[in-house]
Amino acid sequence: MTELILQTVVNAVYAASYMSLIAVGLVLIFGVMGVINFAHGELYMAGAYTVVALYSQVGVPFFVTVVAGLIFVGLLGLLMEQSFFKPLRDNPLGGLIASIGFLLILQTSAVLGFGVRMAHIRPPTQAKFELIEGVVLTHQRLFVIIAAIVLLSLLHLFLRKTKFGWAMRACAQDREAAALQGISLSQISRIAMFIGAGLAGVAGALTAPLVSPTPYMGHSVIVTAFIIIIVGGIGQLEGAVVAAVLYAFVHTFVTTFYDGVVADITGLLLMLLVLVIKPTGLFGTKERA
Amino acid sequence: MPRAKANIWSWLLGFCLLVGLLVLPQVLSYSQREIAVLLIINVLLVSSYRLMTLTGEWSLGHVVIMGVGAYASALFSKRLGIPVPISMLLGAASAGGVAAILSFPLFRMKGFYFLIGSFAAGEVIRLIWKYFTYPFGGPKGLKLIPGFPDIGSISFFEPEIYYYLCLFVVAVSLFVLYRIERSRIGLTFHAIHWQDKLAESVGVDTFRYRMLAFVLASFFAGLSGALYAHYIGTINPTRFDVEEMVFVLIWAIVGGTVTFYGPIIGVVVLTVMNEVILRSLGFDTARPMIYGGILIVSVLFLPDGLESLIPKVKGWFSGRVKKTGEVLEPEKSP
Amino acid sequence: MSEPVLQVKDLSRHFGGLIAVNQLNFAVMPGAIHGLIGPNGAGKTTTFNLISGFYAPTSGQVIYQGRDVSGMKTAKLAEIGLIRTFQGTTLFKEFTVIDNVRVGCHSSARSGFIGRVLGTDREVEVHATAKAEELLEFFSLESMRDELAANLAHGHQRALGMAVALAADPKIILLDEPFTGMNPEETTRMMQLVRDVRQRGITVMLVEHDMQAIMGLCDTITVMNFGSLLAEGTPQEVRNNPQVIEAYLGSADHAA
Amino acid sequence: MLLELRDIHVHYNKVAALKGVSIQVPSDGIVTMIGANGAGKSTTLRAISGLTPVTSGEIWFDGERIDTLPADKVVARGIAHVPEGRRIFPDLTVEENLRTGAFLRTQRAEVEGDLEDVFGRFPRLKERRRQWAKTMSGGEQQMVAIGRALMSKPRLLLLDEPSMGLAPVIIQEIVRIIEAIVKQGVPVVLVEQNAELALNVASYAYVLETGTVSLAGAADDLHENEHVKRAYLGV
Repeated sequence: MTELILQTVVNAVYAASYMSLIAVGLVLIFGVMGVINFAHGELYMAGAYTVVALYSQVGVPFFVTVVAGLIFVGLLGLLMEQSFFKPLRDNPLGGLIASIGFLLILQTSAVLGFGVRMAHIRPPTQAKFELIEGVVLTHQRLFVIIAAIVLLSLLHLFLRKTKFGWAMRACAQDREAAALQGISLSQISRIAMFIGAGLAGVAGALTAPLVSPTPYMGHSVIVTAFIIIIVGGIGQLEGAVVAAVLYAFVHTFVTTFYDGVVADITGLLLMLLVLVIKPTGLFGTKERA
Repeated sequence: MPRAKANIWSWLLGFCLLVGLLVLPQVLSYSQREIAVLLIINVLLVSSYRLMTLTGEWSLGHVVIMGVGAYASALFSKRLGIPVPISMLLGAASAGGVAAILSFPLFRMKGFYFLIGSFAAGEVIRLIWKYFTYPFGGPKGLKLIPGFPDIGSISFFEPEIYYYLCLFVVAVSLFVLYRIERSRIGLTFHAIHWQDKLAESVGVDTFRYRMLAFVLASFFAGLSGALYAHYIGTINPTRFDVEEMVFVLIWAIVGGTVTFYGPIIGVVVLTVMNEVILRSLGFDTARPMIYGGILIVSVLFLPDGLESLIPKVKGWFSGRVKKTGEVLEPEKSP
Repeated sequence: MSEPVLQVKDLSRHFGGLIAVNQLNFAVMPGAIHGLIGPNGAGKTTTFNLISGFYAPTSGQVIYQGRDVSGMKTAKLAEIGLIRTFQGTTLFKEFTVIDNVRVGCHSSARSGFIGRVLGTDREVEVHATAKAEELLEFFSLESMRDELAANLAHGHQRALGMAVALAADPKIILLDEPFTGMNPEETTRMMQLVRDVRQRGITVMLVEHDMQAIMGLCDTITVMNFGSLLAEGTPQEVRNNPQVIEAYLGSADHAA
Repeated sequence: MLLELRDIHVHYNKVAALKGVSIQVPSDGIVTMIGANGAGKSTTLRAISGLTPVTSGEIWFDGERIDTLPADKVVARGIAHVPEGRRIFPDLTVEENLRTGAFLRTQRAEVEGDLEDVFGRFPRLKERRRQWAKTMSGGEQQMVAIGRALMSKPRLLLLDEPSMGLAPVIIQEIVRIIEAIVKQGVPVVLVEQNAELALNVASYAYVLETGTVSLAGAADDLHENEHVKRAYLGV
């Protein structure tokens, strides 16, 4: 029993890692641009299919494909920004709806390019640590955990220590006042979109060997991400990480000891509860939207 | 344009439309008739969605609410043996009832939060269908749902006959929806949308009216679900998932939601395009992509929907278009 | 002396650590035009929002016609005759002028749902429309009956805002900065409208930033500063009160 | 003239907010705009800094037409705008707030020097440089807003209602700071509700009424003007 609990903890830490990467990207995009990117789950999916295309099919080294995933999906984010988020800047509902359109385009592209069936990817390494008797952490999962810690720390430093970081936070808090400091919202939006999408791409690429990608995998991801950003307080990066950990533990434990569907319902009810009690999220302080 | 003349024209147009709709099944093939039935059901679905949007709230749970009507009606007839026409009404009422209950948590939220909240509530309902094999049939859903009973020798199993049944039900529903909007209730919905604080200041209980809009919209969405369930005979949780919701959104956005007829134009034009043009070209798998492209393009370049083109078309027919083009005004009460 | 129609007792409202309104007391007499003024940030608007049900008080009471209505919702207050207006030109801009006022008739134009759908509410609606038309005439807006409210001139929009409020049958009407952004002529016209409203037997309370604009209009003026009551009295008393002069002009003395 | 507005019209939706405002600002001293709430004072400043698009008219700054530039480009030309309600970034520290003001500047050493300069001007901000800006008092927030504007090394400073909601003693302090800034060669456009204060510190003044300039003249003359006295000075 102890082993099972410890193993579940390890699994939860892994789940929290990739969920944080996805949710933080979504929060960053919402914070700076004020728009909900409904296609965020499909950006994750695009990251996973980068690995399918380059690593499984062509044989490019795995970590090169992960970097390629970051860049490719980051560029997809830039494409979204330039083609519809920017023209629809004063129309957040329009931006959201356009992102639903983009979701369908990405999904169909994956179907056309790779078929609807699950793509099984041979992990680059089968090695694993046996933490204690019966509690296992595969290297592949460890990569995800390390990547999350490193990337989120870098993002934190970027936001707290650099000029563009302050500018990004300033835009998130008061766009007009930011413009009065000479900060170009378009420029900052491009940066936010690249980073936000890129983080989803990395998460997709790193987890691809562990989850067997399908063109429709984005759906459950976006639901998860919504739960996390609402519970974390929309627009709150630190809140998103805390909420990702909270949600990952609840979901993993309920799945392990009870049932996956019940775990999903629990998560959604948690989110509804937060919305009812405090419509700005548990850790949120500001009124938004 | 003189008023009397305009009236004659609109009566004439209405008459032609009615005759066209009645004759339609006769000129369609069997499979086209099936599509026509679904189209009519979708007209009710998207029109009920518009009623919801009158108060300014956009829901992402409307298709799930349709599913509540479908599941409830199917269960009432299949498990309890209630006659199908009655269980259809009970199904619609159940959808309204679920909406009434959901109003309490959901209308604490507004705008974007309502959107997400309605999405979450819908997902919870869908997962409940998925989880409980009894009575909902789990992921496989419900099969062998009783069909609409024969009346004498008239068999509603035939798409042609079911088409007329749907046409009748949907026409009556649209009339009721139209009357609601043209009455003070509609005026109050619009008022809440544009200035809810001002509406409150003259005594409008905005919560009650938002709830009323949600319940009414859900009743008719539930009715469309019931019509669907007893026609197709099988339903499952996936049929009512967010992808389907996206289609309702596309119909409404592409058609426009300012006028009563906007969403109807949207669903008719896109369905005809989908079935006639795309299917004949054989773009089967690529269709969602084309829909996605249409959605983005219409949000960018036709933000007021197809309905915004109607006054221009009217202008051509009346001979002259004013230089500035006619301004589309929101629906007003008489 | 009759009972006050509206009274606040020890009214306070805190926002986090900030005390926006502090132990405020005043009473509005029936048939009066009562002004509530004070410099920017004095807590007037918060007081206004407390009375009209937008916020609940942290402590203290709002008493309307002898009944404690603290924290009651705006819509409920409107039903019992306490109607507020808004700063600026808050209107249903997408509606016609007449429809704006028809929405204002909400409380008096009652009918059941079935009646609405079947059209048996016609009598009620004819009545509401007649009432709305009478109000448009009262505010000299009848020629703009079918214009969109958005297309009206600023002064007419203000008048329409008052017409919407009057349609809701107020016993007391709270006007939120009615003179903001008006030039001297418009101000004069608006002052006459406010007097006309009082002639209809409606008590008027108005919140203003500008002390001058309401000096000639009010019977009683309550002055607030930093969330508390500073002075109360007739315009003449308030004008000559040294504390009031200090609050309004004090900064200038230092700056000079 | 450093800044010139020629017949500026601004509309919000269909409603006219400015109906032909013409204003001139010389390269030294304080020019003030006074007027009632909603007369168009803030809109004029927003039009200058590019936050609100102008419907017609021209704005010239130091020989260049700027009315078509977006806000971030106007700042680059040297106009700093302290907006109504201060609009500091609540979830940035005091120091981060100040540094965003220097966003466009590339000379690191100079920026550090100016930061010390601002801290010298506002010693209270130095003590609280690591504090979240939202935890500061109203007067301190005003200082953050002014300091942030100074960090861009402006050639013209636009101040919108710096006295709003502040106690008289704090207003006094803010006024001293504004006067010091002007003395160091940065001209100021001051929008004020408090006409007495504005006319006392300014050299030239414009009175705005319902979107137009109804009066203009030397501040001292306007101070003695009967209409101004009656309408704005409460005499």
